[in-house]
Amino acid sequence: MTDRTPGPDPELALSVRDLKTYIYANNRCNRALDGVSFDIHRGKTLCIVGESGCGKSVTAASILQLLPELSRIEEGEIVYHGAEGPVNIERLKRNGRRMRAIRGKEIAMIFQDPMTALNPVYSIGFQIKEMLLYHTRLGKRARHAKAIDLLRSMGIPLPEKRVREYPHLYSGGMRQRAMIAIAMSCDPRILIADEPTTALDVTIQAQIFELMDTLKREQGTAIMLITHDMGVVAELADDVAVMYMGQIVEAGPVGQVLRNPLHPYTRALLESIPVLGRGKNQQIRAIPGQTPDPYDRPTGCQFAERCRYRVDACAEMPPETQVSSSHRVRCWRHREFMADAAE
Amino acid sequence: QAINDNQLSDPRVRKAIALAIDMDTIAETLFEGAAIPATGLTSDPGNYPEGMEAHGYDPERARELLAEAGWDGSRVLDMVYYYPDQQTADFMAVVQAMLADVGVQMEYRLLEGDVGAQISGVPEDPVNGPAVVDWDLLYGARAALAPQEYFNRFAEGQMPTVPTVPEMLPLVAQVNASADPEVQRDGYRQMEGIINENVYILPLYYQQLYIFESDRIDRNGHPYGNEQYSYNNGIIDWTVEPNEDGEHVAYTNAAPQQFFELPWQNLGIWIHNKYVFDTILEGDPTLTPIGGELAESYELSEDGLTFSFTLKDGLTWHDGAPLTAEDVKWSLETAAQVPITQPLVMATLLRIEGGQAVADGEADEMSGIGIDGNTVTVRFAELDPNVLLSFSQFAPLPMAHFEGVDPLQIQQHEFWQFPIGSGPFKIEEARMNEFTTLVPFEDYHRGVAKIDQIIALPSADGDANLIRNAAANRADFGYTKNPVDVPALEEMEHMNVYPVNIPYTRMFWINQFPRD
Amino acid sequence: MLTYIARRLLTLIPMAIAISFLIYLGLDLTPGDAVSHMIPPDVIGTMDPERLDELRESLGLGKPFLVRYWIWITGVLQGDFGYSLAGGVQISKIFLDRLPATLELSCAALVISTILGSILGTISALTRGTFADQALTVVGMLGVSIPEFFFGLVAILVFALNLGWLPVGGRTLPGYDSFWDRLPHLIMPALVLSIMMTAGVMRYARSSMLDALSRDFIRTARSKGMPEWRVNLLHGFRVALTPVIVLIGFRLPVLIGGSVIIEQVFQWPGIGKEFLSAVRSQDYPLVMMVALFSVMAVLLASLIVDILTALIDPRVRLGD
Amino acid sequence: MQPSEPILRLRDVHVHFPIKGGVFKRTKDHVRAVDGVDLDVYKGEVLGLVGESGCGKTTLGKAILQLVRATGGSVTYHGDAGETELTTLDDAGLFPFRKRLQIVFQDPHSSLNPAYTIFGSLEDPLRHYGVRSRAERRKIVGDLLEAVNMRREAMDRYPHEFSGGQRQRIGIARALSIEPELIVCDEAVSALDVSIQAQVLQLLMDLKREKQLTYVFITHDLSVTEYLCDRIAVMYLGRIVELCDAEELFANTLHPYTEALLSAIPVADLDRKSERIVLEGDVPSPVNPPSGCPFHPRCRYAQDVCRTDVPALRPYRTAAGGEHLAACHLIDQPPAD
Amino acid sequence: MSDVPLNPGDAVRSPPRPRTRRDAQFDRIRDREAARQGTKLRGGRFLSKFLNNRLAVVGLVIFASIILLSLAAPLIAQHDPKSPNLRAMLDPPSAEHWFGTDRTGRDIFARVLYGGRVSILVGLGSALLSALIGVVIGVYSGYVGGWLDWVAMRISEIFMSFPQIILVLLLVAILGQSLLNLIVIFTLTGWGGIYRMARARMLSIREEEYVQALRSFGLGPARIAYKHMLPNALGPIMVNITLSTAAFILQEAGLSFLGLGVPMSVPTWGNILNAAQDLRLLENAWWVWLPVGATISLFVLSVNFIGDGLRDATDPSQQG
Ligand SMILES: Nc1ncnc2c1ncn2[C@@H]1O[C@H](COP(=O)(O)OP(=O)(O)OP(=O)(O)O)[C@@H](O)[C@H]1O
Ligand SMILES: Nc1ncnc2c1ncn2[C@@H]1O[C@H](COP(=O)(O)OP(=O)(O)OP(=O)(O)O)[C@@H](O)[C@H]1O
Ligand SMILES: [Mg+2]
Ligand SMILES: [Mg+2]
Repeated sequence: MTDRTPGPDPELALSVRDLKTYIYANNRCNRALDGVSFDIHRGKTLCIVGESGCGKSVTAASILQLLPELSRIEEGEIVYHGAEGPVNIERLKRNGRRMRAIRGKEIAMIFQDPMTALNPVYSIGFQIKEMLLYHTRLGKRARHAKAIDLLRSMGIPLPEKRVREYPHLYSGGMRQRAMIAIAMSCDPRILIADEPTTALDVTIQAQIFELMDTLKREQGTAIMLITHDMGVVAELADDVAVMYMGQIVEAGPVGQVLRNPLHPYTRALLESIPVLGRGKNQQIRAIPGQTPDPYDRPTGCQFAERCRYRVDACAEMPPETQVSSSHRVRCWRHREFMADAAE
Repeated sequence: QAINDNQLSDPRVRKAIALAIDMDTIAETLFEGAAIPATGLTSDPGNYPEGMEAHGYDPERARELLAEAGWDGSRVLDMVYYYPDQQTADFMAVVQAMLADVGVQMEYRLLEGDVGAQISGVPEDPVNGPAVVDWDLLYGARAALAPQEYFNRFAEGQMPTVPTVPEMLPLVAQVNASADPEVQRDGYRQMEGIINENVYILPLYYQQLYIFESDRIDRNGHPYGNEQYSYNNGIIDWTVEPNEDGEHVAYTNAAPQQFFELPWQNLGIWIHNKYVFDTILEGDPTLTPIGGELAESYELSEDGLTFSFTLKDGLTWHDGAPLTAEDVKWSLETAAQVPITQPLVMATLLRIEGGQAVADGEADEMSGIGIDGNTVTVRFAELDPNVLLSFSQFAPLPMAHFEGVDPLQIQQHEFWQFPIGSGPFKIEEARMNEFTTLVPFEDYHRGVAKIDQIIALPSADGDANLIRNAAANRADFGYTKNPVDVPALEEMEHMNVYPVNIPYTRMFWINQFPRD
Repeated sequence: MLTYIARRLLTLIPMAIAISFLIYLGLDLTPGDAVSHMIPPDVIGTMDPERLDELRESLGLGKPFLVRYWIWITGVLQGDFGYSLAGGVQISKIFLDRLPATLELSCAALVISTILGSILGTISALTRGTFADQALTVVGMLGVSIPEFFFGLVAILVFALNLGWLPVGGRTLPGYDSFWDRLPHLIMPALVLSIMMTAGVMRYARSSMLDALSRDFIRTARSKGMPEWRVNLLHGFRVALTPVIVLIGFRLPVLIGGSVIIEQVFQWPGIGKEFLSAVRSQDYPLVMMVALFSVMAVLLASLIVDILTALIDPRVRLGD
Repeated sequence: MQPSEPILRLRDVHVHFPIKGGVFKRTKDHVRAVDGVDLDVYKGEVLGLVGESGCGKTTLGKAILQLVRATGGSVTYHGDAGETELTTLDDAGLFPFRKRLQIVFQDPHSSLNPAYTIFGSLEDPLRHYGVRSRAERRKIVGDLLEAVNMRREAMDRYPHEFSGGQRQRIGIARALSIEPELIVCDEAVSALDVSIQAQVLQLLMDLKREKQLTYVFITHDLSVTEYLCDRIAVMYLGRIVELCDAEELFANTLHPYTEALLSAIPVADLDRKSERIVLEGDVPSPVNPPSGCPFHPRCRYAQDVCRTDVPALRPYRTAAGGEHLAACHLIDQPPAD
Repeated sequence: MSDVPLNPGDAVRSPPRPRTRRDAQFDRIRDREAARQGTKLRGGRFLSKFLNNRLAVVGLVIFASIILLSLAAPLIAQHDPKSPNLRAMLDPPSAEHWFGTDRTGRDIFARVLYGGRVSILVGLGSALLSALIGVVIGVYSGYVGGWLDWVAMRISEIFMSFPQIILVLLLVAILGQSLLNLIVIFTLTGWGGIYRMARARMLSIREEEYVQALRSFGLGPARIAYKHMLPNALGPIMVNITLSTAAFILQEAGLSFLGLGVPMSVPTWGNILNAAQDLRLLENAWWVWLPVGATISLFVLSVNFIGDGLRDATDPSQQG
């Protein structure tokens, strides 16, 4: 970050600075996150988009330190701004008491695949009440009642009966709603949703998004929504961060980024998808090539070898540049694109 | 010269085999001295003709003989055996090597399945064969109650391996038809000579019987004898050191695993056969009949055809019921119908008047047995040389318990889960395969035994468990014939081992019949 | 549920009949029979073949194969298991005598191995990659690589003979009426028998636990801020338990037949030892019954496994 | 594109899978995966098949190729030699038609045999279809790879060395290897990242033009169908509920399900935020589908008739005068005659 | 999106996390990658994974050495394993007899080497044979189904409804004792497991799309099953072969212990180890049983290690 606008922001819920998380599986080092910075604000939705393997899930996992065992946060800061002041999450012990106090209570998370994210041998109610057990002082009955309430508010019919049922009796959409119920049970300040609808049908996806929207509006929850679907971004995001190979290449309010993309990758991405309603004659333009091997990342701009606008400078890593108070981009040539857009 | 196209019918070849085996060394090393190299079929030198000697070990001569006989070096002899223990396998390996040393190839195998049929099949033509049995050499044994048993196989049409030897036939008849020891001995001498000369059978070694006893037992002067059979070893006088609780408890082995065995088959092999059932006469340690046991007195007529005895007064079974002459008669008649009755005893029973008819199921009672009060008179249709011996081994059973039993299935009778006998000890508790306990029979006609309790565990000789039990002080007395057990027992400080000579010879049967 | 069990039990019958027929046929084709074992070979040679045939006839060995099978199977179906040929003892009595011993030994081993195996396996999985894990892995491997009778013999040598702590074998002695009196007899065979099983359960529990720990719901559980022990035990172990229970369920038949060798080593008067001697003496009615019994045990065990999994895993429903 | 002559004609196709259960493994029930489908596929067109997960798209695709056998109805192939009923042919009889019909699958991970090189995977069908010499097979495979924008050398490498997009292209090459007329693309791009998806879509379009192929394009992504397809069939619970030209479908949606589907799709266009119709509930199970119109439990217009009567797929006249088929009781347009 | 300056004082600073064992491991990996940037991993993933498993490599080395030594027995052993020397009974190990001599003065070293040939033949041979049968049937019937599958499944059910040891004893009783019979027996008892595993693998591979693709070309079922699907099931099959090899070798020893194994005239590991039944030898002549016991255990251990390594290497879900 070069230029930062000073002044505290009461709505700031979480800030991530220059986060580097490496994964050491298979005796190799995968620099899954290589300098990621962003902020999450209360009552706002930050969408993180990017292709498979670009590090979206690792980002989410880093925030709650739910990383795979063979991995480590190398550098950077994850600061959670809670009621009791800021906490440097990356310094907490992974499964220590303080980290656990944040998980679920302050920051909750829902996962991509509702089919596997719930424990099949416990009832839905049990899995909700478990969360209440650790983060509230509610008694047994109260917990049960609260679990039923939560299910009801997620729009699950017959919650009194459903609360005793096991996950396999739930459909995918219902499971994801139960997941959200678990996540929302302690009124967290931040909800991290890692591709919550990828495994679901569009009609069900619409139901889930409706639910999340309500939460954001009614509870002021800060939402970090991970997706790879530009459509979702356009519909739900307040802010968007576009990731590519472990870095955020462009970030800013959704209007600015989608209308006026400054990074060639964002542009290419937007050009490569058919958009509903544009008819049969729309032009789509494929991005040539493929993402580099994560174990063998280029040294310079990660996108360079697939980029139409590549120049020699791209052999070196471009810095993140703040192009407006809220819009930043990581490209050597962003000024040219800004000029283009201005025309 | 070979008498048929099987080279083994050539006495030179058989002799060579005998000469190739260094039995002295084997007995000394592999058997650790627990076997006596054999000279003749019987172990009593009095049965040998003048100058008869063992073949000894002479591989040089063996090779010469084989060369003379034109032995086909490519032939692989097929040796079979039926003892599944390790030592037998070791012995086979040694014999294999020794035979190979003189140029005779041999492979050995353990017989499986119907062993009896595989070793005793007799050719229809007892002279020319072909052989019924499917092997060249058999490592087997002969355990006899009386010496005749060693030779009876040489009777016409009895031998699975040797074409009829005409000169043997009258000799076999001679030893069976006379009760005169001199006449019999003469027959034995001649037969031993013929066999030794022609190597019809190759006696290897005499097995001894080893009585083991712990320091805690005191026989109080009673003798050690052939424990495989019934003899008077004075058990009622034995004492045992008290254990911590002050009880006089002695451990032994050979407890039943599923059922108690009928005492008519193996007369003394199981502890219960010896101590639970009394026999009519009693034998000394060499099994020579010396007096009555159940019988107060007995008498064998001059011609040997009438045998009578009187039972002691007031004899009872362990359950208190009186032991009567009726019981004895019934037992004799039933035993004749039981196929597994000891062969020598069976021979005696069949020679009783009407005995054969009862055995064949043509009659229920033997006409030759008469009862008068406590006196039983047995009349024989033909002379039996072993009457006294048989009666010293024969134990009557309580008839009342066997009402309506099929003699063929007598062993399957419930009685054998908890037998009632007449001996010095009665069964207290019988848990099959776990233990059997015996306690003195308080009404025993010779007084009450001094040992308070005998605990028998279900290990048998040759079973590694015997040694383990002995090492753990759980075997105070018993016997074994297994040479492997002997050194192990001898090594234990608290155990004493007493060898006893018994008529038991291990030998090779050599199949001379042509095989196809 | 009950109808399901009843149905399953019904399906066992044709299976058991088919199997029994095959065994009967197989045994019938083997040379020799019980008679050839009832009489020592030294003696049998001198016996009159006619008498042997009589004996065979009286034991029912002379009838044609199908007739014998028919008599046998109808008897079994009516609850008459027949008699051991050797001693004429009712087979049901033999079972009643032997089964407690076998069950005592195998249950002890099963309990020891289950508890020890799942605890060690879980520890091993939770400390994966560390020295403790590797040590447990190697020890577990050793446990399944050393012949069990070898363990048994060495144990007898050391603990019974050299140290004199435990009896060499057997199950009981006169006057030992309570379980506690007999306990010293049980310790060695049970421990030796459980070594191999423990090692097996341990390795299985480890991989099952690792599998459970790699599942997504573990991450969900962590994301709730629960302490590690709860994540590992309530979520990990609970899920890992299902396959371990299945494994143990399939081990249940060991309760009947799996301890043949150990029973032999320790003179334990169980079914296994009985089976061995029945096989050796070609006592077919007994062999048949033990075989059939153990087959039924396996089939029942698989039923029990199904029921157990249905009980502990809510996803599994017994088909009805 | 105007309908030319049909290449394939499906009439009342049913595919029911038995559900076996119980101790005796008896059939307890049926999954009505495809439950009465009428469909014509015309030469040279791209027919889109959309619908939610489990509605029977894949099954229908496989039923076309006889990879699953229809339990009812007919699938006729219209070739130069006239019409052939495929459902009654055995394996040998099908052999000549296998050459005409091919399929490309969804999952780039399981669509290639990991144990063989690309050549190893592709040569067997060629050999099966009579290319005897290895050199010739190598040449054909090389040409195919080039046709899908890959290098010839790729044929000697193993699948795990390729990215998802490349594998998908290899899958297409394999389908092309025997020069089929019709290719069923079963979610051929669904598993790919958006940036790769476009590559494959373009490849498919190029190939179609070059080789005069016909596609049945199965997907759940309506934006892709709109871009790619000439006609679109919307499936719901084993039935086709709407079928018409692509433009017509988006311009004049007739069926309430299609309507909801269209509105539920998030569109990457900030200027086009339409009202979202959120459907209640889940897709019902095909084991016991609802009575009447299968969609009625989730339909906001549902009326009594919908609960009892199964609506037939009836033609309506489009604004442009074409044909628009829909299965709904409540369409207030006059049906075409 | 506005950025907040982060003053170090703002955040509640907890002390930096203490370094752990893992950290050291990670640093090593990073350093190594930094040192030779760009060099690719050599060899297949499978091989490298297998070779990374230290225990598996150790296992492979032991396995290969024992097999080589056994094969080269005539070159290495200075004595004939079958020739007794009664004057050299139970000699302790010496330069002349490396492992000493047994009760008949045979050289135990030579016996162990030659015995290894038979034992390994029995173990590996039966495992391979049962794998062959199981795979040939399982692969086809798993893919095609139909009556063949039904029949094979029923037969395997019958074989698998016996506790292993009971079935083996039963078959020994039926077939009799010989080297060949033992292999047949083990094969009979072992094929079912491999058959079911191969079948289950086929059932899951059958759903893979490349199989569907091949079907859409009209390729014959045998060709699809054996040529295209089988190679993908080889991993678990190999694991299974190693595990059955280990099991069979142990079983051979167990059967020899019961006196029902390979005839005693043939030296096998089990037959040699059988000497340990003799308490005296167990106590006083350790060389008679320890070397051979160790060899069996070591060999089985090595096979188990290899099996474990294979399992890890072929299991795609395993990371690390
Ligand atoms: N458990 C893990 N073990 C090893 N590598 C991992 C693991 N999880 C993620 N990675 C690696 O980290 C990198 C980033 O992965 P990440 O899961 O964050 O991607 P993503 O953007 O969430 O992708 P997707 O859209 O597929 O979920 C990838 O190179 C991936 O291979
Ligand atoms: N072999 C089969 N046996 C039984 N049921 C099957 C089988 N194949 C598919 N089904 C069922 O048939 C229904 C339709 O399946 P199909 O795969 O055709 O749906 P789809 O529309 O392709 O779904 P998706 O979008 O998830 O691929 C589903 O309910 C499925 O569970
Ligand atoms: Mg992800
Ligand atoms: Mg599908």
